This record gives sequence, structure tokens and C-alpha cells, in this order.
Amino acid sequence: MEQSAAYLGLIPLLPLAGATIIGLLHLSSCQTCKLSERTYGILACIAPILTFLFAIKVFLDLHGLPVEARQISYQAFTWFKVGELDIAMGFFADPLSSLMLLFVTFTASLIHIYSIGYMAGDQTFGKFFAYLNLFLGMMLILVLGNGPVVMFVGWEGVGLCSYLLISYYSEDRANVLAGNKAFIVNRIGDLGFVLGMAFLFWAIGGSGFDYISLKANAHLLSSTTISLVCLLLFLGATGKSAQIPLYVWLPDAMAGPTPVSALIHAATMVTAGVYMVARFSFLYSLVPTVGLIVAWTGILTALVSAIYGMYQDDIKKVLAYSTVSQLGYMFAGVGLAAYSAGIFHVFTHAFFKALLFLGAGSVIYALHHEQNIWKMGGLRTKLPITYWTMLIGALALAGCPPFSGFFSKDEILYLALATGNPGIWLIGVLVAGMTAYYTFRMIFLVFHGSPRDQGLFDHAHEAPTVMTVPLIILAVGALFAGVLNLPAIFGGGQVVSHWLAPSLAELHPEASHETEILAIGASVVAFFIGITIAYRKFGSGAEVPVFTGFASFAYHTFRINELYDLLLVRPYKAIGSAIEYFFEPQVTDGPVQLTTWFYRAAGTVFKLLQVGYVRIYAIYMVIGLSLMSLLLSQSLK
Amino acid sequence: MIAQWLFYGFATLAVLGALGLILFQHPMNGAMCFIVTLISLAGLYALLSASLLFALQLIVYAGAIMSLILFIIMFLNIQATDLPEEKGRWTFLFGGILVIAPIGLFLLKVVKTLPQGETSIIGQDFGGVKKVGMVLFQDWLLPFEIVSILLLVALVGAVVLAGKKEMAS
Amino acid sequence: MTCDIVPLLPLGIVGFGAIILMLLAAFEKIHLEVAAVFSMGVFALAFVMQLLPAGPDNLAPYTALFHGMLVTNEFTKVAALIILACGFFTAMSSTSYFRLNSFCTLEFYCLMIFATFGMLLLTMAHELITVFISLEIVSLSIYVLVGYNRKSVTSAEAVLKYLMLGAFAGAFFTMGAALIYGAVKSTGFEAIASFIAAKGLVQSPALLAGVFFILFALMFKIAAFPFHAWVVDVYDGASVPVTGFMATALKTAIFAVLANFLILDVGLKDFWLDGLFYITVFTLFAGNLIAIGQNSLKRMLAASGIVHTGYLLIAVIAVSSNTISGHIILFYLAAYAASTLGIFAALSYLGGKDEQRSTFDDFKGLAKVRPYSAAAITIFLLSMAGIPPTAGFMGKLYIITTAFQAGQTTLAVLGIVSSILSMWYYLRLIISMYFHEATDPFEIVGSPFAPVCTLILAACVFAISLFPIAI
Amino acid sequence: MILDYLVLSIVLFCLGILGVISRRNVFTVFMSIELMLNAANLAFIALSRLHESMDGQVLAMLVMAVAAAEAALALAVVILLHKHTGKLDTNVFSLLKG
Repeated sequence: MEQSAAYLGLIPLLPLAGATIIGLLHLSSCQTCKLSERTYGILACIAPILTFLFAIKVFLDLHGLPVEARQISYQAFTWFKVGELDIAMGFFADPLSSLMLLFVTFTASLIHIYSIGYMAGDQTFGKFFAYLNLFLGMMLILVLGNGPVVMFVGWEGVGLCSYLLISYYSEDRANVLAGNKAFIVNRIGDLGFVLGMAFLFWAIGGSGFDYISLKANAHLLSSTTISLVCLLLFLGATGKSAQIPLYVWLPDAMAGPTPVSALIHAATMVTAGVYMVARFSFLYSLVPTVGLIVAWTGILTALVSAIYGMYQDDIKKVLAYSTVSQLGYMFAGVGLAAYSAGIFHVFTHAFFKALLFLGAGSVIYALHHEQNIWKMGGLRTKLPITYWTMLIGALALAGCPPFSGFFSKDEILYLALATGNPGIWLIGVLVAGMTAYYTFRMIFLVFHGSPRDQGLFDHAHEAPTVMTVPLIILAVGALFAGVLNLPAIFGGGQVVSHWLAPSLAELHPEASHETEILAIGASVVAFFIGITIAYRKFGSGAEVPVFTGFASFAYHTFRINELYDLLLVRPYKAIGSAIEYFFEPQVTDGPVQLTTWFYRAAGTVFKLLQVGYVRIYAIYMVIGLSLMSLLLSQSLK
Repeated sequence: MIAQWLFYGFATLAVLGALGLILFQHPMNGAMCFIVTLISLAGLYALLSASLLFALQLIVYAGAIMSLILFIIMFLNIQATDLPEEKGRWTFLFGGILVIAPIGLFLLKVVKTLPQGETSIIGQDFGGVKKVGMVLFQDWLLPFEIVSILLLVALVGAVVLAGKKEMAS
Repeated sequence: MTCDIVPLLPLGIVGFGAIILMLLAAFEKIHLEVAAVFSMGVFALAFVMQLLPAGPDNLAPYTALFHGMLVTNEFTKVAALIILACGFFTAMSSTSYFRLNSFCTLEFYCLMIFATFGMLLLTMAHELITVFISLEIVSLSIYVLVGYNRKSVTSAEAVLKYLMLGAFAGAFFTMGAALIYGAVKSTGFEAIASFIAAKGLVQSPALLAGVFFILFALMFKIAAFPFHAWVVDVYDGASVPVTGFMATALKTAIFAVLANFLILDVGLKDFWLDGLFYITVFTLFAGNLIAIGQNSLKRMLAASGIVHTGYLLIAVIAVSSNTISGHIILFYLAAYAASTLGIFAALSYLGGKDEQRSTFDDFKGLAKVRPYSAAAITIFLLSMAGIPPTAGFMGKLYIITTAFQAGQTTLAVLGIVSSILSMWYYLRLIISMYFHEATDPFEIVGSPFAPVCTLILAACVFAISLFPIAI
Repeated sequence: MILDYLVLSIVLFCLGILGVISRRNVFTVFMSIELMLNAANLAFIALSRLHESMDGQVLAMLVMAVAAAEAALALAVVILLHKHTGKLDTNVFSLLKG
């Protein structure tokens, strides 16, 4: 049984309309007739806040339905119909998408509000908000799409917007290159998505290509096809969600304005991959082997990026690697068919990561765009609100009980153990310790000790209210979001898991209480070890280290970028220049030039035929008629 | 029998008139020849028992339209020097005949396949004003009505194109 | 029977509006721009009336009175909508044009509405002489519109060429009608259809020859090869709004007749498939080849109009004869109309006095001075070239997929090739607008109507592409 | 015989075409087109006699009306052209070409 609700279509439409209006306003404004930043800010915040209200309505509507019928959908129109491919522009909400919807719109609203303060004084204020709204609209299409094709529209849309926003400060070439990198790397992943979609369509698309029909027909697929489709889709996910081997774009994406980093990293784009895997859980749960690949990829990504995170000196890069690392956890979760745990981690992560990024933004804002943590220090007194909120965020990220991150991460680790994957569990615990270490390394270096750059320190000041309020709201979220899915052992009801259950094809492994306690204990111990080491080394001031050996290798992120450059980019460029300098001039140019010459010559002939004498035109007509009548009289007999 | 001879007579006149139209250099001569064709066509209509059309051909075509054309020719006061030289006229004529021949032959082939009938006068009223009028106003009301719009357009158009009204500033 | 009046309402409104305007013009009671607004009102009202539900499909209003000479259905209805919209936008953009070029009088709008009246009749006409008379109504009005600028010798030349060749083709039409009358004993479409169904086309050479001549006359009007030569000169000589009107509304009307006529019976269309095939191929390439040699924008657009005729012919060939929905043809016509009218609307305010800016070079650097106009023109050009996500792309996509489905693989492939060739001249304008420095200030005088019209049409180009149709 | 009339009609029609394509004089060209219309009318009337129905005659009448309208406009155009150049040569009007 499905409910139809036209307001579903309105949800993505609102931000898109907002983007159009703001974009047009921006385009039509000039130096003298500029709208005030205030107007833009208010205009920009309308859409996210309204969509958030709609998201609540979706949630409540779903809640009002019986558990097994929690689906509402809306078919806007038939988008295209070619052959048997009949794609409707339709939207679809079930518990999974409604949850995504809630926190996407929630964090996006806060980030929009925060940006009003952060972007103040920017020359192209309007453009920024147009992009931001567009981004949100695309993300909502991705989340609400009723089938892979509509999802793909949003998928590509967020890719485009990330490109626009990462290279937002386009005067600097490096930023543009970072945008390019994000775009190109994402395209590689998208290829996987498209191929996966194509295979899926080829196999069972004929009888409907939306999630509901696909789910109903999934049993018709052979396991090879499922594996293939799942692997290809996962390739897409690694691109969007920055997993091995396609994570390289994400740290570079820090080139964009900080609210953008928060939006991309916390709530929107990077979680798309996890969402997609969860969305296709009806396929992934049929092929546990592929699930293992996903899980191992995820946990290894978590490990590698945690190692990188320990050595970074840019505050945003530390956070960027922590995002990659946390995404690794999520994939470990969804890979092990613990979809609700993965999604729950997405959910809590949205709060604390948005908080951390916005906090970092506030620090950067205070220090006039200084991002190197080795130039900070002692800011605790200057930025009290930022400090306390970021501390909450850091504790949540590091997995300190009872902060939200603890519960969600622990859930994943416990399930790793329960499903009999102690390897993943061990690495997970290790990464938890490392996370605590680098998070607090950052906190200590930024806020504790004594100022390393007195000049910067003296000018530092707390951010305006419009920026601090979102921080506080998010801090509350980061504190308490975990309670929503309190496991049974703490007397909780696992509300989120139960809510999500109808959308997901989940496995529920049985495990003893001892296992659960072991998992929790190990995480807590890892957290304390990590934070202790960090305190020892950085608690009361430390000097800029000189990295040697492994540390230097890790500081340079294992030279993966150089490796990719050597293995992929350079050969590709070499082929390109071979084509440019040899193949094109020597081989293809000749025929191409000949064709254009021929085309031009034929054009000249026809130009000459247009003699301008009306009688000649009549003669053309009569000649044509006469030839045709000749042929016709032949056929008459 | 007389009808047959009349047909041949009118046909010859019509063709001669048409030839005159396309061969005479001065449009005045051409127009005069064309009137001959039109009048012989009127005769042919009479032979085909279309008495109303016979009258209309004489009044509307040979009368109104042709006198309009003649009037304009005289109005413009065309001298021999105004006329195009048309040096290659014969080339175009013979080339044209070659080009048109397939069309003509095709049409001849086509009309031969139509059923044949007598041309003797039938019925007292066939082609008369009353009968044709009944057909016109009963079966062909719509075309008749829209012809009025057509004439209106031609009227307005002729005024616009040839009128003396000054252009609006 | 009460609903008989509904499908004829737009026709009535347009005819009535034309006559009122004619009377007003005779007494010179109103200002020129009031007349423009009045005609926009007439078109808009007729458009709204056309949207009213008109009862069953294939309705012949007042059958007893008109003997089924008019038939309305979904196809004619949409075609009429396109025509009325074309009229509306032409009237809108012409106000700006006539601020700069002062040869307009009130009769201009009057004739435009008369032409629209004829076009509406054309879409509905189901009888050959009715078609002929409607065609003449349209043609005569447009001849006058083409030659409206009496001070311009090129305009006079254009009307000479158009009138002479048009009347020539018209004579073939009457001969064709006569031959069909000889074979079928009637000139009504119904009678022709049942005759073909009973006896077959080839069995009756007279009918065949008649259809041949009528197709020739229609092919002439849509400028299919080898009857295309006039179109470039006539478009060039006519004033910008008229050219836009001719290129869109007239083409829509003629294609409506062509489709109505060809789908009378399966046998009728199937017989001409081979011939149409070659005509289509040559039309596509002749149009492209003429277009690449042009320096004047109007001439280029005229030549590209020939190419679009080719695409539409592909659609005519490819749509299934039994169940012609005509959707694809109309979709393409709407898409083409939006972009063509848009370009002509932009030209009517950018062209300057006496259309002084008319070649590719005259628009060098437009993007630097008038970025929005340049962007709009780019949108229109991209739509004509068939670049996603514009309406032109969707139109071409539908046409080419249908051609594939109908087994016309060669045509589909040639259609794609031709669309690639067409980039040559469309991109040329874009390049000259964007990659050159501006030497001309492009100052705009005139009413804001034409720029607004351009903006609306640019939006339409995208909006139409979203309009769903079933193939 | 009806066939004779039809043949005559075709001959006149072809002569009309010939006039259009071989002459440069605007008047002659327009009169040739009138000739073609008349040929069609003859065919209509002959066929009307053949079918013994008067529809053909009505059709011919309508064509006549159209021809009259066309002639009026054509003459207006001739006057327009004459005003511009004083010539009646169609070849003079070849500014638009290429």
C-alpha cells in the first residue's frame, strides 16, 4: 500500500527554486545595485528551513502509518519514455530516506545560517548561496528519488555543485585544480554507478525501474549479476564517499569555503555512497562476499586515513581525513549487512562533523584564514563558545561515552565481532584509538598551551552570534543524538534501528552479552589510550615537529597522490600528447581537413546555385518535378 | 458533330492564344492573345454544358481580371525600352520544352486511364445558375465563405502594397 | 451538438479580431502599439479558447453545414496552439522592431491575424479546395507582409519571388485537385481515403498524379529540396518579425496539412515513402550546405530552416500511419518555433535601425556588451543544433528514435550526421558573440516587449523539453 | 470526347509552365500562371461533365475567385516593382542571392 503526497515533489523543488531566484538576482545585480547580504541570507535560508519542516511532516506522516506500509510516493511526471525504458520523475519516502531527509535538511539549515556570518563581505555572496541551495536541492533529489535514475540525477548534481563550491575561490588556480580533481575522481566512480545501473536495467529493468519494483524482482537475478551490479555500484560509492581507491579528492576539497566543507562532509555528498548501499540493501544482503569486500575496503580506508590524520598540520585536513576514516566505519557497517548501524553512524556523524567543521571555520574566521594548527594555541580563552562546542564534537568523534559517536561507532564494532569478523573489529578498535589521538592532538594544539603566533592570537575574537548559535545547536545534537539508538545493554530501545527496519534487508546476528561488553570495553580503553598519548605529547604546548621516516611518509599521505600521478595521470597525459603531437597532425588531421574542405566546397557550390534569379528557381522546381514524373511514369506502366 | 468541330476550333484558338502569350515580347500583345484563350475556354465550357461557368468566364475572367491587367499595363505606360531584352529566350523555350516534356507526357498517360464519356448536353438545368447555386450554397458553403476572407485579404494587401498612404513615423 | 462551436471558437475570434482591426485601420483610430497589444490579446484569447475541451476526437463541427470539410482533433488542436503562440510572440517582438523601423501601419497586424486565421483553417481543413483557399489566405497575407517595407527594394524583390513561385506552386495544387476530382469524384479527404482503401493508389493513376502535384505544392511551401531555393532569398528580404512568423507559424500549418493529408490511408503514405526518403536526405544536406556559405544571419537561419524541414520530414516518414498521434511532429515544431521565434525576437531589437546588424560579424562581442541577450541567443542556437537539455535536443531525440523504431535506420543516421554538420554555422555565431571584442555598443532603443519576449522564449526552450510525450 | 478536353487542358497547363520558366517579363509570367489556373479549371469542368456532377463547376468557380484575388495582389506587386526600378524584368531583381 502506498500513499501519495504531492508535497514530496515540493521538497527538492524549494531549494532548486531558491537557487534559481538567488542566482537570477545575483546575475542581474551589478556593483551599484547589489542586494544587501542580509536579503540574500534570508532568501537563502528560507528553502532549507522549509524543507526541514517538510521533512518533519514526512517523518510524522510515515510514523502515522502501520510499520509495513511506511511508504509515501509522488509521481511528478513521466520524465522520458524510450522503448521499454519508462522513467518517471518520482519521489519516494520511506523510513530510510525520511531519516536522511531529517538530518540533511537540519544540518543544511544550520550551515546556511552559519554561512551568513562566515561569508560576510564576500564579493559574490549571492552566487555562494545560489550554489548552496542548488547543492541542497540536488542532495534531496538524490535522497528522495524513487529509483536509480532519479537518484543518479541528484548524484551528478551534487558532483557538479561540489565542483562549483570547491573551486569557489577561483582566483587561486590551486582551488580550481582541487575542484577539477574532485570532479574527475567522482566521474570515475560515476562510471561504476552508470554501469551498475545499466546491468541492473538490462537484467530486470523491463518491469519497472524504481526501488519497489526492483526489490520485488530482485529474486530473478543470478548471483553473478548481483555481485557484478553490487561491485559496480560500490565503485560509484567509493568515488562519492571517498573510499579506497578514490578518496584522494576529499582532502583537496578543503580548498572550498569552510561551510561548504561542512556541508559536503557532514551531511550531504559523502554520505551519498553509504545511503546508496543501504538503499540497495536488498541486493547487497544477497551477496555477503561483496559485503565483505565493502567492509574491508571501508575499514582499511578508516585505518589509512586515520594514520594520515595523525600527521596533518592543516586543521581542515585533519578533519577531512577524519571524515574519510569515519566513512570507512560506515562502510564497514553496511558491508557487514549492519545497515542500520551504518546509517546511524551517518546520522550521528552529521552532527558532530558539521559541528567540528563549523567550529574549525570559526577558528579560521577568528584567525583571518590561518589554517595551520602549528600557528595556533591557547585560543581557549579567546574563543570560549567555539572551544566548548568543538570539545563536545571532538569527544563525540573520538567515541567518548556517552557522546553520540560512541554509540554509533560501538554498534558497528560490536556487529563486526558478532558477525565473526574479528579482523575488522581489531582494526576498528585501533582506528578508534588513533581517532581519539588525532582529534585531541588538534584540540590541544589549537586551544591549549600558549599562543605560537602572538600576532594572530591578539587579533582573534569570537565569531558573531549567527555563527555561534548553529554551533551550540549542533553541540546539543552531538551530545544527545546517540541516545536515539541506545543498545539494549544500556536499557535503550534502539529506536533508529527499529525505525529503519522496514527499509532495510538487515541481518540480526545473535551474540552474547559478553561479546557486547568486550566490544564496548575495548572501544573505551582505546579512546582513553589515544587521548592520554595526545595529552602527553601536546597537552601543554609542543613545537613544530620534523617528520622523518614513517611519519614523513604518512605526512605525505603515503605519497598516494604521487603514485596515482605516476601510474595513471602521467601515462594518460603521455597518450594525450602522443595524440596531440603525432597522431593528430600525422594521421587524423588529413582526413579531417579534407572533410571540412569538401564540406566547404560543397557549400560554395550550393551558394553558387542560389543565383538570385527567380526564373532559375522556378526551373529548379520544374526540373525536380520533371525527374519525379519520369520515375512515376515508369512505375505506372 | 458540330460540337466536335467547335471543340477543335476553340482548342486551336486556345492553344494559339497561349502560344501568343508566351511568345510575344510585349505584355500588351501577350494579354490580347491570352484574352483569346480565355474566350475560347468560355466556349469550351459551354460545350461541356457549364452555362454558368461560360458566363462567369466571360464576365469575370475575360472581362474583369483581364481588363484590370490591361489597365495596369497601360497605366504603367510600358515602352519597349522598359522590357527585358531576353536574348536567350529561344534557348530557354526549347530547354523548357525538354524539361516539361516528362511532366506533360506523364499527365497525358494519366488522363488516358480516366473513364471516357460523351460530351453531349445533358439535362436542361445541368450547369445552370439555379442548380450550381444550390450546390454551391448547400455543399460548398464553407469554401464559399472563406473565399470572402481571401478577397478581403487581397483587398487590404493591394492597398498596402500599391497604395499611396504615407508610412507612419 | 452544443459543443460544435467550441472547436471553432479560436477561428472565430481570430477572424473577428482581424476584421475589427481592419476597420480600425481604415479609420486610423488607434496607435500602432495599441494594435500590437490588441493582436496579442486576440491571439491570447484564441489560445485560451483553444485550450477548452472540445469533445471527442476527430470531430467534424457542423457536419450538416460544412459537410465534414473541417475536422478537429488533438493534432489540429495542438498545431493551432503552436500557431497562435507564434502569432502572439511575433506581435510582441514586432513592437520593438517597429520602433526602429518605421514602415509599419495598422494593416500589418491585421494581415498577420488574417494569416493566422488561414493557418487555423489549414490545420482543420479536410477538403482540397478548402485547403487551397486557406493556403491562399495565408499566402496572400504573407506576401504582403514580406513586401511591407515599400521603400526597400530587397523587400520588393522578396515579395516578387515568393508571389511568383507561390502562385506557380498553387497552380499545380489546383491541377492536382482537378486530377483527384477526376479519379475520386470528390475532393473531400474522407472520400479520397475510402477510395484508396477500396481501390488502392496505384490502380488509379489520376489520383496518383493528383496527390503528386498536391504534395509538390506542400513541399514547396515547406521548402523541401529541390523546391527550396526561394526560401533563403525571401527570408532575407522580409523584415525580421515577418521572417520569424513565416518560419514558424506557416511551417506548422503546412506540416499539419501534410500530416493530415498523408495519413488519410496507409496506402497513400506507403507509396510515397521512397520518394519522401530521397527528398528528406537531399533537404537535410542542401540546407546544411547552403547554410555554411552564408554570412547573413537571416539567410543562415533560412537555410537552417530547410534542415529543420528535413527533420520534420523524417518524422512524417517515421510516424506510424495507422495511429498517427503526430506528437513528435508537433513537439519538434513547438521546439523549433520557440527557438526560431526567440532568435528573431532578439534580432528585432538587436538588429538596429534598418536591420543594420545582419551578418555574423556584426554580432562580434555581443556577449561582452549584452550578456543576457547573447546567452538567450546561445540557448536558441543550441536548441536548434540539438544540444541537451534544450527542447531541440528532445525533439531530435524523439524523431531519431522513432526513425529507428520505424526501421528507417539510414534516415536516423543521416539525421544525426546532419545535426553534427549544423554545428558549423550555429557555433559560428556563438563564437563571434563570445570570442571577440565588442566594437559596437549595441545600444537598444525600443519597447521592452522584444527583450521580455526573448526571455520568455528562452524559458520556453527549456520548459518544452520537459513536456512529456509518448512515442 | 472528354479525353480531348483533358488533353487540351494539359497542353495549356504545360504552355503555362513554359511561360513561367522561359520569360523574364513579370506580366507575362503572371499571365502564364493564370493560364495554368485556367487549364486546371478546364479540367475541373470537363471532369464535372464526366461525372455528371456539378461539384467540379463549383470548384472551378472557387478557383476563379482565388485567381482574381491573386491577380489583384500580383498587379499591386507589379506596381511596387515598377516604382522601384521602372523595369519589369525579373532578372533585375537579383540583389538577394548566394
